[in-house]
Amino acid sequence: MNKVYGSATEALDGIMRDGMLIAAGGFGLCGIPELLLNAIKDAGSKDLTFASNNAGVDDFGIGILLQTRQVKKMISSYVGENAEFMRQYLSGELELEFTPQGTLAERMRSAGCGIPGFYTKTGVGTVIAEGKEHKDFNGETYILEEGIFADLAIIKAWKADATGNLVFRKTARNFNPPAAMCGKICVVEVEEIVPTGSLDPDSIHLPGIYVNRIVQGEHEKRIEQRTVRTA
Amino acid sequence: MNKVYGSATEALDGIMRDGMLIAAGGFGLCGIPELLLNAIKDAGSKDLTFASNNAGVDDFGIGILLQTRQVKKMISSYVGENAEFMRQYLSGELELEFTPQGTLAERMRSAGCGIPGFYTKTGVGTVIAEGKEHKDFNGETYILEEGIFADLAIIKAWKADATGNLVFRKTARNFNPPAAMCGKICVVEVEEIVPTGSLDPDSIHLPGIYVNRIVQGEHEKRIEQRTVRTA
Amino acid sequence: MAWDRNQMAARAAQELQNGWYVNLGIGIPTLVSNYIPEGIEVTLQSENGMLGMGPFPTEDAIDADLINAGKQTITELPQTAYFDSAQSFGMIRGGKIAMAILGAMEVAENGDLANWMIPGKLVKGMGGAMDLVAGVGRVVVVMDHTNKHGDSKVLKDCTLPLTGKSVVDRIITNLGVLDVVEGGLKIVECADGVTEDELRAATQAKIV
Amino acid sequence: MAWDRNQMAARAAQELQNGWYVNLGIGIPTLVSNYIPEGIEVTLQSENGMLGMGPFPTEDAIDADLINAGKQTITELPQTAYFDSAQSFGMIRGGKIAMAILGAMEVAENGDLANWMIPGKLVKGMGGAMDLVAGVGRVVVVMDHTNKHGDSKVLKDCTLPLTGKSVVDRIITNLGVLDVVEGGLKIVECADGVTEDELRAATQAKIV
Repeated sequence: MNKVYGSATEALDGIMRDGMLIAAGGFGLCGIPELLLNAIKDAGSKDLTFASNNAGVDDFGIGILLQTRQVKKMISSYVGENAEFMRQYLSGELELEFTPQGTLAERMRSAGCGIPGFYTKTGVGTVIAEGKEHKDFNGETYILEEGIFADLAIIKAWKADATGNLVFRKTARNFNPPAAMCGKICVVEVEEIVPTGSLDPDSIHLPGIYVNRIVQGEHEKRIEQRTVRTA
Repeated sequence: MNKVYGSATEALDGIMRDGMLIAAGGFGLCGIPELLLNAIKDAGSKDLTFASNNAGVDDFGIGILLQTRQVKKMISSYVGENAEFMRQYLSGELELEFTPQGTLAERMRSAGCGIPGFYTKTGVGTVIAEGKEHKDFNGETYILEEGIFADLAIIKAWKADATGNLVFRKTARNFNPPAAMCGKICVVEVEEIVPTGSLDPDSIHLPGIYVNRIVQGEHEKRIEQRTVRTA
Repeated sequence: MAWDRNQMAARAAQELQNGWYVNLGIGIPTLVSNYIPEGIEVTLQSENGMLGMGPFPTEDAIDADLINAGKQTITELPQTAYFDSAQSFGMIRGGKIAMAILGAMEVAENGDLANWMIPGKLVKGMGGAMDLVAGVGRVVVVMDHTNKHGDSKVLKDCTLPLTGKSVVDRIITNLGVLDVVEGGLKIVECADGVTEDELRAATQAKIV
Repeated sequence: MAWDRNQMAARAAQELQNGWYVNLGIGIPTLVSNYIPEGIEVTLQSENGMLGMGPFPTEDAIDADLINAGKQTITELPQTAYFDSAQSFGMIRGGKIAMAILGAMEVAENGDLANWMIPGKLVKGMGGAMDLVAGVGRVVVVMDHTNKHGDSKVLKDCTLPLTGKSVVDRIITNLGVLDVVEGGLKIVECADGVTEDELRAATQAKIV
């Protein structure tokens, strides 16, 4: 079972459609599927909805698809650090569904686990709860949040084997596993493809069953806030 | 932060109460907290409820607590392989809440994640759905299942560091992480305690935040169905 | 004349498609792995937390930490990955498993399945069966067509408590193969030496 | 006279108890880690998927794959563990984090907190703040007592969209420390050189 494709463009071949809902991994610029986002820019697909915690910065990450006006809607928890995003949102060009970060991660994981809805205390009493079903459990009030069933998931991992078993590195794991789970199809970009059998089967972060296509490539891995201490 | 105790009995000191709800890891006899179950037998606590996929066999695992009549109720998906369990259940001495295996695992994980209820298709149209709230999502019917908030979780891991970071081995992982998550207190028994810093931080299956107390000991690790092929 | 257990397993193995992730139940379904057709690569899931289940071990390779959902000792393969039970049933419920091949006590013409209890007699529990039939893409049942008294197990309505409602796609028995379709069952093929009349006579369910 | 940013952080650090798992927000709360009292061992969670957050790296140790929730480069410690965002917020929502120390725009006398948006002006998003205040055991807010116009940020009712309803336990400002109690706020202590009258005068909320 070989899921490896030659390039990000090939890995998306036949998948992209205008108006599709895409779940993307990454937090800030850390662990984002930068090669696949570039390939989506090249593909030119329009009216896309992205479920992604952030939207990158103006010229990196999902930001590049905002510049080309390929994005109709974002489902995100935080849009700071992206001036073009703010501008399009405040001018009404871009729809934005604010979702608390943990609720966003759980909505992805839930959909991937066949759970269309779950109750959470997050957001009770805030604008997030408006229009949502409220329900009490043991005397406390919770709201119903729904799974995000994406048409496509694009994620970034550190290493993969050809069957799609994935390993992530440090905090670049973040939203990548939950995003992968909620996609009807999941395409992953990695830094390295290793021989099947070389990953420790006890230490695979995301089993290959969640992965349809893999592409290996060079990553810029831009750093958003380079913060250091003096040695 | 040192969470290591000298024995299973010490690790349970001050925790056990009659009538408490205990979540236990393990599948069949694989990955069960055998040392802690023995210590609970010695503690003599009564009217216990166990959320555990199985109840061991007559003389191993939770089975030893059935023999001593310390168990009032089981929340399980499968009770085969345990004659005493079947007898007590059919005679009405033991309560049994049958829960589909995946629903049981998710009910544990959910509670641990602050989710008091979630919707699943599992069991719709069966006795499992009776008395449960039904709800439609996208034209399909789901039932509401509730989280299991346990007073205590007892689990078994392969290795721990002193801060409670855990690693499991092969299919002995099973219910141990979800059980750990749903306990107000979690006590873990391990085969080996390793120096803090020696576990790969990318390969920790359950972070120490879920673990309150640790005990190291010798495990029998009994095999239920020794099945071989000829070489 | 009819298919024996191994022939039923071999027929069920014809259902497998290349690249699929599959869950095999206990009993005859377990035998299916012996008959995977040439050129078809499938990954077996064991719902206790493993993808890429290998064969039974040799005596010296037995490992107490490595068992399948039937609690039998097994082995791993190069592509094996382990995970916990919540994740395992997450992938089952989430539709990531293409097919489950399961045993059954009764199947009804609308796809209802009963395979987990006989009230007052046998109470073992559903284990992971309810999750599997609710979640996987395609459910194939493999069982004897009749019980030991000669009564049909392919019924108009199940008499035993259900495992799932309208969940079975295909039934493979010692007498043949039937699909659950609109209005009843459709004969796909008869077992070697079994006539369509014999198959119909042994079936209580409506055949359309 | 009042506390400066570092003194507020130092005061907030007195809230920490040995063995606790703690989440520190962006801004002044980040400074708290510089003032952890002798003999107190706490583990810092970063909600983007890490327990056991270390200090900022030296120039040669910068790693693009290792950042905190403020997107700053950081380092790991011997006890560090990484996990995904679903698990990270699972432990937050599940009450496994003993305390969160967060910044705020407004706090009300009933514990309401607003720290995520100013309608029509500043729309950055709630990030993980709503999950934190809903899930962690104890929420401590650290902020200036008044805004740049001199208006109290400790109010009868919040005017901005809420992050959480009745979620704040303790407020630490440049003027002092207040607890949210039945019926209003209770003064715990005044900052160095600040009188109780000055604290009351700068507070719109009811002090009981």
